[in-house]
Amino acid sequence: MPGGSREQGLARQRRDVPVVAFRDVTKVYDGGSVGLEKVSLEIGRGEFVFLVGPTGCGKSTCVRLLMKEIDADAGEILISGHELSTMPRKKVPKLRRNVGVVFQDFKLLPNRTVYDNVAYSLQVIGESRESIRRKVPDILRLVGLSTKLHNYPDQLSGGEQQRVSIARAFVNHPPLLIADEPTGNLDPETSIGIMQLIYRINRTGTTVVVATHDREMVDKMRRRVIELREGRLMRDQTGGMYSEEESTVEFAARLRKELGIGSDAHREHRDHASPLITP
Amino acid sequence: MPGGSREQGLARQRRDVPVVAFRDVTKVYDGGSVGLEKVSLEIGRGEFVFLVGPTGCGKSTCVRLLMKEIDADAGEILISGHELSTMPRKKVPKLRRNVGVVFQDFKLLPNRTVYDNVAYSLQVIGESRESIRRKVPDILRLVGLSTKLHNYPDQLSGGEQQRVSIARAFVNHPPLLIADEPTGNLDPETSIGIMQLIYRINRTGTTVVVATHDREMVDKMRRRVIELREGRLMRDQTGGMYSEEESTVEFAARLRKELGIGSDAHREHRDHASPLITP
Amino acid sequence: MRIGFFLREAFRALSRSAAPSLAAMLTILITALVLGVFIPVVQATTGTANEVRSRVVVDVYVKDGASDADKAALRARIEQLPNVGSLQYISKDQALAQMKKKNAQAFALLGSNPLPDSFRITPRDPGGVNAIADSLRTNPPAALDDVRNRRRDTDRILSATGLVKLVTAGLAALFLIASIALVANTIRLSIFARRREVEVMRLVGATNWFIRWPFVIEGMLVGLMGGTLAVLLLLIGKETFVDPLAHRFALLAAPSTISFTLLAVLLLVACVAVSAIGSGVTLRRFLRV
Amino acid sequence: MRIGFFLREAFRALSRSAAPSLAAMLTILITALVLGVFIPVVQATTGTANEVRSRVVVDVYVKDGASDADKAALRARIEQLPNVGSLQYISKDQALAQMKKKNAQAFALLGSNPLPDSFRITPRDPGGVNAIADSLRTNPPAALDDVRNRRRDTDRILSATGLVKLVTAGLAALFLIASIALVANTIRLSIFARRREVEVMRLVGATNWFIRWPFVIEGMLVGLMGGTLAVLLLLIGKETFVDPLAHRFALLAAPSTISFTLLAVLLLVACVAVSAIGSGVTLRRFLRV
Ligand SMILES: Nc1ncnc2c1ncn2[C@@H]1O[C@H](COP(=O)(O)OP(=O)(O)OP(=O)(O)O)[C@@H](O)[C@H]1O
Ligand SMILES: Nc1ncnc2c1ncn2[C@@H]1O[C@H](COP(=O)(O)OP(=O)(O)OP(=O)(O)O)[C@@H](O)[C@H]1O
Ligand SMILES: [Mg+2]
Ligand SMILES: [Mg+2]
Repeated sequence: MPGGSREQGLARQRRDVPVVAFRDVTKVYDGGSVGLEKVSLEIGRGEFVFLVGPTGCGKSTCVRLLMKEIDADAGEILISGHELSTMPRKKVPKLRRNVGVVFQDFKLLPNRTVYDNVAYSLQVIGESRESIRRKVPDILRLVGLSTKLHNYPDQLSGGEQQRVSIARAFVNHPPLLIADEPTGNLDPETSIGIMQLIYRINRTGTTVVVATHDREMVDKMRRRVIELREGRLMRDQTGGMYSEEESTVEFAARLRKELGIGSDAHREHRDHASPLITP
Repeated sequence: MPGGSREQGLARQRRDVPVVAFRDVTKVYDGGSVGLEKVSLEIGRGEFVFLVGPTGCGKSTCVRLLMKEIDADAGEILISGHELSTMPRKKVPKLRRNVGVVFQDFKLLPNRTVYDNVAYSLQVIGESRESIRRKVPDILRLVGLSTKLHNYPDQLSGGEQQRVSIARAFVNHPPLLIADEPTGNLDPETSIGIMQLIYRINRTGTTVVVATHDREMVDKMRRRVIELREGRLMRDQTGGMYSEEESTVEFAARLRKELGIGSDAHREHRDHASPLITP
Repeated sequence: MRIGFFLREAFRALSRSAAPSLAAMLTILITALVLGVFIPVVQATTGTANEVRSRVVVDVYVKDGASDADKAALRARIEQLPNVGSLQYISKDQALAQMKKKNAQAFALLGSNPLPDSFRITPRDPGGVNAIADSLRTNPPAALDDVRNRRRDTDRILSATGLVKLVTAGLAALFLIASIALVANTIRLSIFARRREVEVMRLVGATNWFIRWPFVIEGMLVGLMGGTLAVLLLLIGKETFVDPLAHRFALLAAPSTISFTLLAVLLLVACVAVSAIGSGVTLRRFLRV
Repeated sequence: MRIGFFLREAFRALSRSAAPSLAAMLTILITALVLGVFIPVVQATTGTANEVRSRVVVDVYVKDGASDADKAALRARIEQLPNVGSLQYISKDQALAQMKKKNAQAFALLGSNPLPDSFRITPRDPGGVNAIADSLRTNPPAALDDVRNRRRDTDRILSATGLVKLVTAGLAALFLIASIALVANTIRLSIFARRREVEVMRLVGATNWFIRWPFVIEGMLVGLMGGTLAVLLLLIGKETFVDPLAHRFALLAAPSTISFTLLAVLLLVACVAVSAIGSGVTLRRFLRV
């Protein structure tokens, strides 16, 4: 299948169809744990949404439902107007190719190098070898892993594994990008780099959902925030105070300033150290 | 082996022998990645130490070396005066029982429930069934998992798995506790609860090493900070500004105040939300 | 391009997750080896049993002094019978010559020839030998003196060879089924060891066949390697043990067995097929994510 | 308390990681079944071959009109020979009676008895039968007329039964080794599928034996279950197929085979032992964390 037709698959939809729509979605796991309870929400094309909430509130459940990894017990989930519960098994791979996911537990293929893990995402959509050879090193350079191309996942640090997972989700430019705790194992400087990358991707028109605990990042990014608590939707607020036209460089600079982190590693080291040296 | 003799194993050492001592430790992985390079440091009995640094700087390598999961290429590592490189293979289990570790990737046993995962730590040291039945629910209540006793790891959220790993490391009260990114998957409120727990454990005399990216937490805790960068020791500073006699309640209150988080979940929700409502 | 990709994937799996593939290969190697030894043995045994059965005969003694017309009638009657394979006329002189050869001493002093002329019937199906005798005994032709089918000996031969054939056929069936089950079982387990990988592939958007092809190709490679090794070992065994022994046991009529080439080809095809199909089918269970 | 813990652990593993254990059990079941069928067949075959070999004899004919002293000397000479199992004297009258029974027609008209007295030697080791004949032929005693060991027949019998014994022994050895290898291989793979678990246990401070015992006990349970199922299937097969057939083939001298109880016990012990030892040994590789 040629690379172009994928994007069209969703783009063909009417402009005003939300990319993601939950209608009274309920998911109760075997054993009675509540994953989600009557959650309704809509995410429009090109939006940047944070999904927050305490641990165990149902963020990853949302992600798994969107991937059709699990099915909802009640309610409807629509992706670009397609009902997931009635979607035939055969169409699921196509859905998943259109949704890039950074998994909370990375889900890397243990028998493949960093390079091959990322390349796999392109191979499943039938990308040509040349295009893979061009794109993969690019994205790995972006997440700062160009020196670890030929390492296997068990030869990487936690943060490096997380960045491989991020690269894999980004590499085929899916129209919907979901990141489950994408910076949980990253230091602040790298986190900002990753958020900058996600922001840039969002600015190219990709819809982005980020589930996170990084309260500070959420506050500073000033984007729409959806808060869950014990499976229920508690809050759905649009920050509204950011200029839509902020460039990625401006964005990163503002974040760095607001989080008090220097723009290069060395400065950051000193800045980071300071609060402990002088009270 | 009775429960008491374990602690004595380390306690028998002279008081002034550091619990952990690195002497010019170098670890280069196959493939040339530098894990640690000529790192020397000492951690005394009862200390509370943060291990910080950007992703891939060697924090987990330190943890793995301390567990003798891997061996150093050069230099000496001593735990309570025992050289690890010359330690016979047969004594390794005893070492590991005396070092509680929260692994960055949790390392739970997939075929055991939460309860059994934690109980295993006590079973290996030959604890009696009654004592296990008493201690395990206790510690699981402390980390907030009393309702998930009989879930298997793959039926838990990321944060819940992390807390099981924490409970398992704590449950047998090891004289040395190492936590590798123990709050990476936890929301701020739960993180504070966990740090409070670690602080409490530290106050009972346990030496604690916490590897983390949570810069804010590190700043606010005002404890000794060891910073690594590309495998080299960059900084080894004692905060020095905290009162040694701060109680755990005072400690938690201060943390909450400084991090701007309410002490109960509901308040936290409002506080957390405010920056987005009113600029 | 796709096939190249699948092949590369299969080789990667072979070299990286070597332990499960190796285990599958070992199982294939062993079962192919056992079958490769067993198949010729079964054939030889069955062949020998059949050869022994073909020695079962019915002797029809002709009345002393029967007319040529009566003899011809007897012959015609015999030839009419169903299940008559071949018919041989043995004159009394021939019979005596045979007897003398078998037991010179006993017949050395004999003045006259006490033996009658006879017909020797070799039945087409040895199992029906008694029926031939019985049918001649009821309503006997004029020239017929006696029918001898050595019922006790015949029954024992038929019984013994029948048992041998039954047991070898049973064993062969059991081994064949057991081999397939063992190989399938090991392949199942070797794929089970990699089920997480398959689940992740599904989550990244791979279609079932995109995941399956490399596994099937890997299965074929594993089968091919296991089978080839087995054939090589069989060849070595044949050259070093069987061929010298065959010389030693040259006195025996060697029943014809399958040619080594055919056996090798059969084994290889079976190994590759079972292994590939096993891989493809087993995967189904883990593709339902 | 420890043993209780280990047992509980083993049962937990059996019920939670059922797939690998089940695969191991299936392999044990199948190989035990095949062995359980094959062992009695091997025994019966070898028994039959031995029985046939025991029919190999040497006939020593006594010169007509030899004196009693000479006969006694001949007997003494024979009894001195090594490898003489039993010795039977057959007078010329007994010989004729036997012949008449075998071939009434040929001997019916005989006036005088042309047969000599003879000794029939049954050798202890049938393989040495030609040596007996040769040793009597060189430097023959006075009463000796002729030595007959039907060299051609004897050679063929010895050759055939020797081949049969060799082949069955070879097959039995091959199957035994193959069975053990197959079971060990599957157990290896089934533990491989759980190596991460073992590594974590090591990291939490479990000693090697603390980890190993539950696996060994699980191996024993798996072996016991697989073996028991195999024995049950064998019993069913025996009752429904072999016993009715035995009736049908009753004409044959059934060579004595191992009693079913002994076979069952042997199989069970082997299954449990191989499985438990296999588990324990395989673990070693994953205990080096
Ligand atoms: N497979 C499962 N079986 C049973 N319960 C489950 C399963 N998966 C998740 N749960 C429960 O559902 C609830 C929501 O889980 P979920 O993974 O969505 O949380 P989360 O918001 O991602 O938390 P975290 O921030 O810790 O990752 C939790 O209480 C969890 O225990
Ligand atoms: N088994 C291995 N083989 C080769 N290189 C390795 C291996 N394990 C770790 N490394 C490399 O060693 C370096 C240090 O890794 P380590 O896991 O100690 O980092 P870390 O400080 O824990 O990082 P993070 O915060 O991301 O977890 C990294 O560059 C990593 O790629
Ligand atoms: Mg989650
Ligand atoms: Mg780490």
